Amino acid sequence: MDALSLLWWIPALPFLGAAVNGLLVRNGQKGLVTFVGLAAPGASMLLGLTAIWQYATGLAPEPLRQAVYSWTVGEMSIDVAFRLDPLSAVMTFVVTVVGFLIHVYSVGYMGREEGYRRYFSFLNLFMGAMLLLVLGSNFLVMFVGWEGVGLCSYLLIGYYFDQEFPPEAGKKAFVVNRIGDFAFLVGMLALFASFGTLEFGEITERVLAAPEIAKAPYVFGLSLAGFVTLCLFIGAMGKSAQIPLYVWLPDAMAGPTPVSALIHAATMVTAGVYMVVRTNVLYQLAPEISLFVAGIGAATAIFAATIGLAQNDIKKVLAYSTVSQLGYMFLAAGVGAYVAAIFHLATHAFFKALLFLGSGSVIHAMGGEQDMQKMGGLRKHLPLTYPTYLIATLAIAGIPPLAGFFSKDEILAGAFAGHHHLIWGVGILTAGLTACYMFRSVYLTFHGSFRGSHEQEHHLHESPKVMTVPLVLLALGAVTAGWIGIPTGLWEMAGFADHNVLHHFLSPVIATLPGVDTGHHLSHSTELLLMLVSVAVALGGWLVAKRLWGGERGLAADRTFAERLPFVQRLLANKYYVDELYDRVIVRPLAGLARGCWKIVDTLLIDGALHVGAFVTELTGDLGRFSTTGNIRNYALYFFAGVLLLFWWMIF
Amino acid sequence: MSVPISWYLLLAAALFAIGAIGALTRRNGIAIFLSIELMLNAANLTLAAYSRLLGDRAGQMVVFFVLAVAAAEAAVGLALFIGIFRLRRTIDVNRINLLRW
Amino acid sequence: MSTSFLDLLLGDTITRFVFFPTVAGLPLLLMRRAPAATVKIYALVVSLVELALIGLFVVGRWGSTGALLARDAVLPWIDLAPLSVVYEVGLDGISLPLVLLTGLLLPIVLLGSWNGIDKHWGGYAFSMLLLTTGILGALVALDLFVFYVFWEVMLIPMYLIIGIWGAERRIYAAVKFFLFTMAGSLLMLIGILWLGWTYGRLTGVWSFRYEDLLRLELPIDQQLWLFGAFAIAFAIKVPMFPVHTWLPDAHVEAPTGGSVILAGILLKLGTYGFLRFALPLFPHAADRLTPWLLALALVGIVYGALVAWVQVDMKKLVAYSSIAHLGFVMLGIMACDLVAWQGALIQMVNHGLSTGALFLLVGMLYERRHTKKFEDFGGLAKPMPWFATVLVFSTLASVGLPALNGFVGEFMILVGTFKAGWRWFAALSTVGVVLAAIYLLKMLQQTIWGPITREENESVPDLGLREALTLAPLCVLMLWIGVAPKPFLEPSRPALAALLEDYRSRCAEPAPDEPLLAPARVSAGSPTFAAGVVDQEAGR
Amino acid sequence: MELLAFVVFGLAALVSAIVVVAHRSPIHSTLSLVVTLVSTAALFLMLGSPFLAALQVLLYTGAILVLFLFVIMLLNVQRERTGAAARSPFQTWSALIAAFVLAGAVCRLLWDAHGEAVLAPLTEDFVALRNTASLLFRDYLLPFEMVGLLLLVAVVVASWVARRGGADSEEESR
Amino acid sequence: MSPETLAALAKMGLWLAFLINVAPIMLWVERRAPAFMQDRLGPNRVGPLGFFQGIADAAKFIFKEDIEPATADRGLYLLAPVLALVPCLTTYLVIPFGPDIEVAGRTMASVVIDSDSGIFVFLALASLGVYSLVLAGWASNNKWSLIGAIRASAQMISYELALTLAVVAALVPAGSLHLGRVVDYQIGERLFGFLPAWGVLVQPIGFLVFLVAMFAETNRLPFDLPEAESELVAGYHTEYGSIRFALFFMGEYMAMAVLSALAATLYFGGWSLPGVDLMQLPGVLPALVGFVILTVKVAIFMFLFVWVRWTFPRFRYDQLMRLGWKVLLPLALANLVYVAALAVGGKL
Repeated sequence: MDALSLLWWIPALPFLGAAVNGLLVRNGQKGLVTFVGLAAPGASMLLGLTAIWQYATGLAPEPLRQAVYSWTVGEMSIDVAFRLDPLSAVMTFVVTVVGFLIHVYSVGYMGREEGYRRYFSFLNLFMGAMLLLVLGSNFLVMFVGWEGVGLCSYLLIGYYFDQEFPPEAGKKAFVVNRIGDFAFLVGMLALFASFGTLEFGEITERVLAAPEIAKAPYVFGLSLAGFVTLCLFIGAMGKSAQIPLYVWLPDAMAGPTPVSALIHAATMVTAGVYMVVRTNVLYQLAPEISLFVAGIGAATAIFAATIGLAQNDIKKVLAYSTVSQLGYMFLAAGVGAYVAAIFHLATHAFFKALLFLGSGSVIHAMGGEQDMQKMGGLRKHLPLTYPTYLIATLAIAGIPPLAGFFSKDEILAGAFAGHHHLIWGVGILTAGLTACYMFRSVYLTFHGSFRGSHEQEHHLHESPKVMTVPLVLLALGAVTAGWIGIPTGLWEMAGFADHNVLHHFLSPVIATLPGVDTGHHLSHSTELLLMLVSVAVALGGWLVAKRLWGGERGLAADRTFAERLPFVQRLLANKYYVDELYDRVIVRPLAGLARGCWKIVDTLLIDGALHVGAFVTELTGDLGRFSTTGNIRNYALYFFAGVLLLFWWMIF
Repeated sequence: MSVPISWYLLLAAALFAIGAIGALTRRNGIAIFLSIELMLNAANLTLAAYSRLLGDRAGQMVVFFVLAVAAAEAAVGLALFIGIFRLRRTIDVNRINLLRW
Repeated sequence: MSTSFLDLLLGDTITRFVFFPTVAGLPLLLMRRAPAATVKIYALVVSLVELALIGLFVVGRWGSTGALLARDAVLPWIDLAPLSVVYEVGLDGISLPLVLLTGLLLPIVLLGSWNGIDKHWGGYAFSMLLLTTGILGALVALDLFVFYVFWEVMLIPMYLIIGIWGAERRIYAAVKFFLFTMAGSLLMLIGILWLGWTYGRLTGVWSFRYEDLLRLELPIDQQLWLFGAFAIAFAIKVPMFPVHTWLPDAHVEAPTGGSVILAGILLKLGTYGFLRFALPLFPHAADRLTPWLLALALVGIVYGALVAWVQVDMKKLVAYSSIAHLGFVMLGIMACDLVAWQGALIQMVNHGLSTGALFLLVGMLYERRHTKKFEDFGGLAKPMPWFATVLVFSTLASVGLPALNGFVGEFMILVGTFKAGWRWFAALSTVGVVLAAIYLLKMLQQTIWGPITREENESVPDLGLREALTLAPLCVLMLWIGVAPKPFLEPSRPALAALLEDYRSRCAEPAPDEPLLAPARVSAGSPTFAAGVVDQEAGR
Repeated sequence: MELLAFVVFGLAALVSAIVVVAHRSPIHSTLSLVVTLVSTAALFLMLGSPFLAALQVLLYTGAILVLFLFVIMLLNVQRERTGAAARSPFQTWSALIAAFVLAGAVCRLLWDAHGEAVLAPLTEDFVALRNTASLLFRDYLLPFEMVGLLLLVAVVVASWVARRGGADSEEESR
Repeated sequence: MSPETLAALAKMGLWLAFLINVAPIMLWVERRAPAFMQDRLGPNRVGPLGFFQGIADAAKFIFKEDIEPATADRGLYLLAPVLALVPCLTTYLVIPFGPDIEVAGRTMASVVIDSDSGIFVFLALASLGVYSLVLAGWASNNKWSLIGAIRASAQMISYELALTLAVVAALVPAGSLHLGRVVDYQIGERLFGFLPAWGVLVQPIGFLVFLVAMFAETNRLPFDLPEAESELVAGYHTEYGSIRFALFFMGEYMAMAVLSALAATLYFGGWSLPGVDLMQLPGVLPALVGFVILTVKVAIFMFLFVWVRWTFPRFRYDQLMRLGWKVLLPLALANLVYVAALAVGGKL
């Protein structure tokens, strides 16, 4: 099978599945729905894995581009084309594998839902759009996927549409994403206007051939590359939930938990990182924007981590953790550690998906309860969920040799190597916080004694196989995913050949520009030291968490904290009041402006002017009306006077 | 003794003025109508006189048509008065100001 | 052998499909006592035949010639020397998409009005058919006088449709619509007469033919005045920012079918007018005023979106969204770039499809619930899943979601505008994209999502077969254009390219001090109706 | 002789015209108008137009004014009321002034134009009814027919307007 | 006095002598004839066969007390009876009563006004007849009178149309408005070679219309709605008595006589008799004999009036109007068309 020529089927299959489930299958046919809903992404996954294998083993030209058809004509000729290169291969791998597992998990998790068919239709649609995003050969196809995943996110967050909040959250997600998309669009426009193409390959080639074009001043004192990357990064901010556009992601937890796992943790939200890496050649030409990216990433990472510390909703904790980890990835991309960013993206996909699915399992067991204050001691009841969740927590906390350790360490090393010490500092602090709040969730959920109602306790049970098997598989991933990127330094110190597979695999997509310093050259000792520091911090975080929440302590620490520092606690629990701030500063003034436009400009000024005109006309008519006395004799007199005038005029 | 033509014309002008006064001052609809007939008649007289003066019977033709039109006008006008009277029980034009602003 | 109008009417011509609806619709006026079903079916059959006529005509000539698809034989109409008005119609790549859209929407509108119109169905259908004639005529007119006549013909049936079959404040809305449009079109009439007169002064014979008038080279001040006259007429129709207030009222009061036609096609006549007449006839003035018109378009985009956001009436929201969308079209047209023009043209069609579908959906909801206020809805996705699906689909198309039609137009317009050097306008107008999401999602939020707050909404029936049939072609087209717009863009490209080339070359030369008559240029004299194309004689 | 006739009929016409306008009773006004018209008919006769004279009597006095009388009696129109409310001095005075101005101006003009000019004697040709007839039915045939049509229309309209009952009149009376 | 004036006076004298006597004679006839019809005696005391009854009645009228209603419009009240005589004392002027005669070397027409517009004048003056009725009814200030007056005016205007149209048709064969020419035509022409071309033979429909309209114009039964005694007491002359009533009375009979004369002139050869050539007679005799012949014809008509009066019942008002507008007028028009067609076709 030549999977490479079937490249376009990878995104097409899930679309097909979505269409079949959405339009042809009827609600009652649950088996059929399950079959279609799993077969489509499954086939897509098999196809994708085959293609990646064939590509990686050198069976394909590199990078591979497959044009399906021409989208538009004339001066703006854009193809609907797909591209398989190391970057998209990694992404495809992550998306299809994690995606398929979550599909399987969903069969169990969503089994009793009324909108089962709708759910799978949307989920397949998401898979298609996400694959379109990662496989697209140009910005346009990418943008189609970009918006497509946004749409699916909207639809899936609002899956429980008959409640007040979920659709509202979906709307918020879509709108906030749109704000980013607007910048993305402008960036695309600028690119197209400058290069006449939107193909990644061509743009990279041209920039490499003539970097001065990209460096030429454009607007606002920014170079072209600066402007474009800024715009694109704003787009990424929206999609990947960075400050200041992160606000939608916590709300997005209103969707079903598998959706949170797939879309709002593993795949979609990382699209921004993917895009930044995809356009790394431009970022490299715009160091000031790169620094900005790193700064935003770092700020988001620590900011979200602090919030995560004070959340009681298990999914909210994970959501802020996601935001924080995404910040990490941008931090990496900003400091030029693109491979590290992708590395972390991949590992994060596994352990974060696992965390979410685990929390889903918990919620499933709790009968829909998400508040950790009502949990505790669940490890007895959930024998499979607990270890997997724990593994994921260890992974995210950066405990070696789990996946998170390697990727996180590479990021911190990259930051340190780029002499961004402040950023490194923030990163390391965040790592500690991450370990802390993640273990807090573990302790609150699985340890101690149960704090919920008796009824809930009575119903506690482990999830069915269809849910636990994906958990196990993902746990496997969370453990091993990091091993593909064991740092070169470690290999060398151990005296082995460099087996940093990921690094080698991805290096073709990381442009090397003359005159741009990409030297992440740390001495092995420094590298090792940094590793130890980060492990120490992670362990520290764990210990703190254990001291505060471990064992039977339960919520005591939270209460103490709230008593001691009520202000800080409120601030964190209310997420620094950012939503309220946006509401007051942006939404309400804008709505006021809109209402003003409507009531004042439209109704009062324009229509008012109109009505004044009409009134003047009417008034004139009204005044003139009094000449029509209805009395014939008056008319006769007017007539006669007219005759006299005429007479006068004719004679004299 | 022959009569100067201007006498006829002056007589017609006088009749016309009288008719005009009547048409403008009377309140009774029918009286107004009568005054209008008077004015028409005055015009007829002028036409006939000029016809005579110019030796051209075209003027007489016009008088003929004026008469015919006057007949039509009287028919329609009186019918209107009957209609208005049915409606308002009066033909005092001061009180049939149906089209009053 | 000279061709008569009757020959044109009966032959395989443009004239035939322009006049067929009205002629075939005349019996509707006589069917006062006929059963309602008979009247409806007859009207529907007429509209389908009309669609077939247009389709066959276009298919028969598809791609056969470069720029011009077809042109009917020219007939003398008013011949009072030195005044000479000819009846001349032709179809090219610019008018083609809109003609097809008109043909498509007509049966949809009639089908969509099946139960919504409860009085004088025959009269309603006839108004629609007459309106169709007006629209098609204005789209294919190649003589400005003929154009003006058709332009006015559009006005009256629409006035009646709003005024007779509208909602509570229909008279106000109808009069407002009428006065606005009339005010503009009178200015245009003066402009047309001036052009004809100037032509007469230069050659001795008045002419209103498009080809002839394109040869006029006017001094800049005259151009500015005339462009102003045309631009105001068209801007009111579009409608552009300060003269848009008739639109929400008209839409809110108009019956569903009226809204669909109004938004779907009527508004496009304004943008079409800019593209076809205002720009090519007065290139220097257009060039000079471009920034201002772009600014107005931009204001329209943002303003329409903002105001749409705070509406409490579903239909009014869609109406204001039209202002924003048409703002994009205007942006593309004034950008004077081929991509932008292509985008503008396809965006006209897109807007016709998606907004048409939205109005139909609002109408269906109104038929069921007799209200259009958001506060009366909520949670409708539960009782009406298919309705919700189509509504979401149409809304997303309207939002400009990629892979649906709205994106194609918006993207091309933005690219063209940016490329043509109007970066800030392009960049700022993307704000409209954001706002579109805000207000349209608000609409979804308040109608189909959320818990059901009113008891009546618990058991609202879902879409019926007829309604599904009405919406299906629109949805199919929305997806098709979004996924593969190329076949829809291709036919109009040569025409637009020729028009643009002519426009640019004329702008490059300075405007003369006195009116001049340029020699008839082979390619530029009539850019879209290039020489070498044989008149399509009435088929006999 | 002619002068005498003119003075007699002219005075009769004038005096009766004044009565027409001045008398409060419409019946008397109408009857005065009969006198005026008959006098004018006599003047027509003197102006060499027996045809017009006969027509004037036949049509005007014989038909039109009888119609007036009929209507006056049918509606039982009484004398005009004289009350302060009914008076409108402005209308009256302006009418009087306007009429006098008009009459004065016209008289002045006519006098200036014709003065004491005396007519040529009547010719047989001018008076002959046959010539009048041929003029009417040849040169003026079309207007003649049009007037016929007008009268027909007038009759139809009049009978429609004055008819009793109809749906419209009920509507109006509401 | 000029000879013309003298001749005119003579002719008028002849007519007046006739007309003055019509009323008393008819007074007698109106009593004797119905009596005969009803097989009773009637007045038979005053003179032979009661022949002087008319004179007695006349005397009675003259000497009766003159009563005026207190609320009457006095001027008009007095004027009305006088006006009643005006049409009949003027219209006869245009009716010819004989051929042109030679007197003292002058040719003289046997008609008082020898005008081209003869019939025109007749119609014009006859149309004034309605005024007396209307004024009488109005001036009496009595509702019976008023209603009578209203009826009279409507009726007379309505029937005048039919009458005039019939007259116009009757004039067509002669091609002249001059009644003398009409008579000349009836003498000179022959129908089918032997019948006199009398109007009644040429256009019987026209005559019928004329006859009916004549009855209506004179307010005679069956069209005496203005004075319908069973409904309106005595209609427009309810308030009139003595000499004033006599004037109405006379006016009515004189009008009958004059209209009869016109009917005879238009439809029955006027003063002529078939086969009798009056021109053979010397001097003024042709005129006198012609007058006698005319008188005889008038007398026959007058008897017809009486005959009809006692034969037919009265019409209802709406029937009257319907007859006038929907029957007579179309008939008259049809007749006119028919005659015109004949004339155009050269058959006359």
